[in-house]
Amino acid sequence: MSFMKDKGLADLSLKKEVNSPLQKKMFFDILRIRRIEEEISRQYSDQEMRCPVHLSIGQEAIGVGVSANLKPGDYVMSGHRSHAHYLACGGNLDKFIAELYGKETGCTNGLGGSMHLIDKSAGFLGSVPIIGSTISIATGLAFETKRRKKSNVTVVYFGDSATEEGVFYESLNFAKSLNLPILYVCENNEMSVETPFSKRRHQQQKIVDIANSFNIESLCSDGQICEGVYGNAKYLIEGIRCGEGPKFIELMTTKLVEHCGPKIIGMESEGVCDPLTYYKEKLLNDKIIIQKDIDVYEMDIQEEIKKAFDKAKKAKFPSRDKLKANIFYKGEK
Amino acid sequence: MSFMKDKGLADLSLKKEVNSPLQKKMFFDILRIRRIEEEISRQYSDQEMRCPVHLSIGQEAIGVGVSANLKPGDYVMSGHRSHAHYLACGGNLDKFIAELYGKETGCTNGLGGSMHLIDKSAGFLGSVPIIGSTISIATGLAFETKRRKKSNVTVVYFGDSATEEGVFYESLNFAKSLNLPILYVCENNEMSVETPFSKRRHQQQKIVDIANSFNIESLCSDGQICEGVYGNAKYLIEGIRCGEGPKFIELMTTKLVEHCGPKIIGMESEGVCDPLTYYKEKLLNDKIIIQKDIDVYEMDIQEEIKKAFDKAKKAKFPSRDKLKANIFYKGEK
Amino acid sequence: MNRKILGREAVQEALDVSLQRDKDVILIGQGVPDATQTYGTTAGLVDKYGTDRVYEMPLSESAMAGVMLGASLVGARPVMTFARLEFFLLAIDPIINQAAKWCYMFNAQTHVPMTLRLIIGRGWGQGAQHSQSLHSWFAHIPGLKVVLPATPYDLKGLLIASIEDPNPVIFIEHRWLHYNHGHVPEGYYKTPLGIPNLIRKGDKATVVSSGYMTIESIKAVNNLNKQGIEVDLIDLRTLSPLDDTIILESVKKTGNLVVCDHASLTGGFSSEIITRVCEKSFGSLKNSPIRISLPDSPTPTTRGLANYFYPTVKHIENAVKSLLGIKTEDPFKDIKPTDKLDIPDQSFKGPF
Amino acid sequence: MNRKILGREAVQEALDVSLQRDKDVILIGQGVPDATQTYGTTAGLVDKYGTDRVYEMPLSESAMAGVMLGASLVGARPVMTFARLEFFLLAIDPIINQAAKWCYMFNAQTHVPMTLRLIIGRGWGQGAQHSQSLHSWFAHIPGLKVVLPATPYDLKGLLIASIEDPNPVIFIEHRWLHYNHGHVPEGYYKTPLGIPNLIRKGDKATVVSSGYMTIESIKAVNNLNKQGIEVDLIDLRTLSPLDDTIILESVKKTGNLVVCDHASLTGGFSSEIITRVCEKSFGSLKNSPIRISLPDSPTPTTRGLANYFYPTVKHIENAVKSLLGIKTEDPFKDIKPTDKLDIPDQSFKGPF
Ligand SMILES: Cc1ncc(C[n+]2csc(CCOP(=O)(O)OP(=O)(O)O)c2C)c(N)n1
Ligand SMILES: Cc1ncc(C[n+]2csc(CCOP(=O)(O)OP(=O)(O)O)c2C)c(N)n1
Ligand SMILES: [Mg+2]
Ligand SMILES: [Mg+2]
Repeated sequence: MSFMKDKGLADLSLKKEVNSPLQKKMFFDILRIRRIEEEISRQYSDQEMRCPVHLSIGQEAIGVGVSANLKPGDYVMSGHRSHAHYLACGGNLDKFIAELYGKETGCTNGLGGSMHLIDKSAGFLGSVPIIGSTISIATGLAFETKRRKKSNVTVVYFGDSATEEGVFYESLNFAKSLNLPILYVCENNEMSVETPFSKRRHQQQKIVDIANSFNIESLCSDGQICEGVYGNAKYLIEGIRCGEGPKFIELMTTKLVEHCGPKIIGMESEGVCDPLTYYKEKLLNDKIIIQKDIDVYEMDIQEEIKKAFDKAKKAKFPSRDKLKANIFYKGEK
Repeated sequence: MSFMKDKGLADLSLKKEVNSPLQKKMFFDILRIRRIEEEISRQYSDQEMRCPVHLSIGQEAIGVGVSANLKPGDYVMSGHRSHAHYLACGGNLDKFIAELYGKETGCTNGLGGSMHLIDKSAGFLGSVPIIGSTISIATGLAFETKRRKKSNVTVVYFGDSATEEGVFYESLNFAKSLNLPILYVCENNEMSVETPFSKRRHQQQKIVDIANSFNIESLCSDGQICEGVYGNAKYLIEGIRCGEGPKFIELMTTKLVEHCGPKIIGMESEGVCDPLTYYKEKLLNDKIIIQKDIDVYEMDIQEEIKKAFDKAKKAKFPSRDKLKANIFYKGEK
Repeated sequence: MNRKILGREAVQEALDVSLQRDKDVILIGQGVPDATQTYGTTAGLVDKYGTDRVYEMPLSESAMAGVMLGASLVGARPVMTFARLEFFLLAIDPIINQAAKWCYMFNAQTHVPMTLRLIIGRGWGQGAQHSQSLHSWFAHIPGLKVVLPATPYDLKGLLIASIEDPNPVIFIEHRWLHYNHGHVPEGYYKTPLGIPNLIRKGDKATVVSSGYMTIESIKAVNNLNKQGIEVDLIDLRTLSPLDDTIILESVKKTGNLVVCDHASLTGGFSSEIITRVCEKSFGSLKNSPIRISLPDSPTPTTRGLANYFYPTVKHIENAVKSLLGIKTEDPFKDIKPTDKLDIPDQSFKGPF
Repeated sequence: MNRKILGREAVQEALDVSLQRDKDVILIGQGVPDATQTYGTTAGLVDKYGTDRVYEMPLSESAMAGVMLGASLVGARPVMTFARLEFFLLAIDPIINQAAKWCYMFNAQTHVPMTLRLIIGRGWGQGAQHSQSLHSWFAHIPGLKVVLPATPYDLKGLLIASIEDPNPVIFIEHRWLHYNHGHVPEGYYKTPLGIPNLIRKGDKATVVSSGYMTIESIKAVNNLNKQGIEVDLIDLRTLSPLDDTIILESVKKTGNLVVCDHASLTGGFSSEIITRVCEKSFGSLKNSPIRISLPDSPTPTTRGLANYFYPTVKHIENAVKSLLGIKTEDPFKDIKPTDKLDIPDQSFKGPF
């Protein structure tokens, strides 16, 4: 069921400890992101969220497990499939939903859409859909924090296809040469749109090995087991905070949705691990949570989601003068 | 004296056999290239070769050792420092010198200059000065030969700095995924203009390790010992001819000239191995050649060089109508 | 004989015919052989011609453009597809520094017969990074041919001609053209590169247009005709090469010039057209020429703003009328932010 | 008070002053801190400001432009140098797709104060890949400012203003300007972005020029003055933003327009200038406008051809004269292929 075990990859996480408040928090975060995206999927056919959406369903454990290690002041960036990353690090829900509707209350006031999220107060400094672009940009965040002798860490998420872009290697090289405080997180769902990994790389190549060859400490592990993600990320991020320079993690995952659009693909396919079901069963089994807690939380989430959608639908489109308002920045330094 | 020994790198070449005709040929090729470039260096101050020149002095053993394995129909490409590669694979001398003088008899009729050499009859399909560009272009030659089920091999030369360009990694990935018949030759002189290798990469990174992590068989060895280069290249090229796909070799070398321009830097610096002196002493010691052979050959070369320069100087500049003659190709398919 | 098909089908036929006629033609691009079939434009081709003619490629735009350049030097005739023009911007070095110059630099000892299909996005929240129109960039580069088809007929005819051309050709394919119906002959034919097409005739004004704007211009001109205003509508078809004779002659006749271009105003190709008219046919203009273009702004994502970003048929009509001294209103007047103008066709339901 | 220094020294002073005044300013580029000092323009700066202000970088133009974009989002004010514009073409994605759009896409929640110095090569066999002038590309991109200094005074003043600007600025530095002497005040001053400079006054014609062509135009106008022909010479200084008022007024006065641009003819920025004059001040032109530019050809390497590739002072003189009905000869008439016109100055002896 777990990629890691299937592929015999090391699981450092087993050595890490999680406590029950953290376990609950992570579980609820996954659940919340799942329910939010399910609602997007449901409402998308109304044709009012008129922008491409790349849902994170199936991959939520990664953003949640990584984010549980972040502190205020840390930075996050992502790419086209960024909903879970944005929400997991605390990105505002109302602004997110409004953004999908293109409203002035959206996180970029409608200018960006699903593929251009930002919430500076949560440290989420931006996502853009050109594959690979934020890898170098995030490396720049780390460059500047190091230059300013600040202690914050930068996390950048990207898919497996981004590792085919030259900018990935260029960034690894530069980050290592200056020992920048950045964690590169590759979500390897072994798919790029409709093209399986095997058609884009020789079968014996492993992304993690290549990253390792840059002398960057690199792990590959299961992205569906949230605590494993948490533990591995903790290990790496602690190292980064200690000044050990850049780290890389490849997380094997499965997207349970079509590449772009609202369609959810069955969770029951053979061999597929749904991070939500898995974690729920584990925590119930281990008696960390009880079903009632979940039921209460589900209701809270539904309420929160309903409000967010209602507000988004009621909100206005940006006023027409916004069309040319911010082509150039006019603020003072 | 040899990088390889200093660095404890494996020397497969010791297992390869060279015979004396080949040894003589390779020595004479190095000598010839050296004398040609010395003449360029000498005459450059006349200010008639009005183009940048990146001399290969100190690095000649590489092109010569590799080229000794090439057959008619094989392809070669290179970058800004390509004189030795062009000459070693049989590029026409007269056309080369005329090109430096910008004359219509030059190998590109003066349109290109030192950084744009070509001699299709020798299989040398082009060099250009944008770092890294020919890595992907040469990969395309290999792509097409494989697609046509031809058996020829492509060799592409580039410097250590080119391995910092993303296109290098992108090309390795693609070449491996289709198992293309190409040998990537990195001449690592540990310098990029004035910037030492250590300022551009973390000290623990090795180019050869990174190439290896793409599951491309890769060697690192001494580029100053021509027979070693020959042997390693032979091993790799034979593998390629057998359909084993792309291979990579990093050859440690020293440029005994300034980055760009005519200045030759002393051969006597400590720890520097001049591939010409080294090979000459070895072949004299091993009684493969005698001094008289060398003297005769030196005279022949001087004669050849003198003629080439004389012809180049006497030749005309391209006629003015050439300015716009070939912006587009007009030939039939 | 008047077979009508969709733009996307016309592209597919051009590729099919080219693959059929010349075994050196190969296709490559992300998604080209997959189930999405590049919006249907490559439907069935991998099955028909096999995986050594029709290739998927990794997300390595720069290397892959270089690889195709290399392949083209030794016999291949690659047709590369970029699902968005923006992705091609990762491959500028191999095309602008290299492909455009190899024939010249090496004095025609070598040449680069490759075609680059760059698809321009519009609507449904494409936003700033999936909708740029940079044909004026490419027309500024000596050694590149630049083709902007408009009608289904030319999508097919110009694509075949581009593939047959022995030079690097930038073939700009506006996504909305895929949804457009029109007459397309079966089998092989070519639309020669470099010759604009006089689509409608009239003596009141000259409307010069290209690519998707030609589709809008046709509607505008039809509307004008209904109001008794007859104009010349000239579809450029290619920006480079460009024989401007027909434009100069038309302006001599009409004295009025409107140039429509689906690109940012400043530095757009319309100014090249206007300048050529001034240089070569000075005095023929009776009024200031008018440029219709996108604003000098990145593309907003929300339809609330995109509705006011793209010029409409009304803009073109109004431009002609204003040259004729007829009063006009704000062309955006009747457009509401909520209007669903961000789709090419009712069949389009997202998500990309 | 009339201190004269070289262009390269003016650039160095601008960088020095900027580093001094604002600790967020950082420099980066291949060779910026090394012994070559980017042709002297960064002389002494790494010693003065240290290695955490002045950086070398690997041959990773794309990533490094992205890195600097990222750094600029969180406080840095990077000045990146590309020793040739062509090397910047590997970094088109981070600047065109990204930097130019971040302020807009994120609705001014974030912005990108970075300056990109792109150096254009010419002469001594630079050839097709070390000499391209693509400022019209950048002026076509909303969200970028585009600066083309000409005089040493503006090399300094415009560079300081570019670095202080909170937006991405493309600063195009023609290599030959480094060799040019001129008046440059000490210390801090700015040349505001967007305002063209009226360099010479006259009523016979309007010569609009930018960057290195302004240096040639000054010589041409001086020659014309000696022949009793007085013209307005307007140096654009920036292409974007651009306040064209002064151009429109001048053409109203002179009725004659020559636009000089150091770039390929087709799709060059001169056509934007001519078009604006036609649009905004129709009827003010008495004669066809004239564009002086490089031919639509890659740059040949040999001086035997390069001598006929670059327009000369004579071209500009002749253009003005022809507008005034004065007969002129082929401006290349006296130029021989063997002439050594491929250096900016006698001090230049190669090799790059
Ligand atoms: C440079 C670039 N090329 C192509 C695309 C088109 N595209 C969008 S998403 C995608 C696949 C991404 O796959 P991956 O990075 O593995 O992420 P996933 O969708 O699997 O999460 C592609 C090819 C793009 N956005 N950017
Ligand atoms: C893309 C690009 N960036 C920068 C340059 C400028 N440049 C020319 S040669 C060179 C250094 C090359 O070093 P290397 O590849 O190691 O070759 P070497 O000169 O040492 O033989 C640089 C930076 C270039 N030509 N192309
Ligand atoms: Mg994927
Ligand atoms: Mg080197």
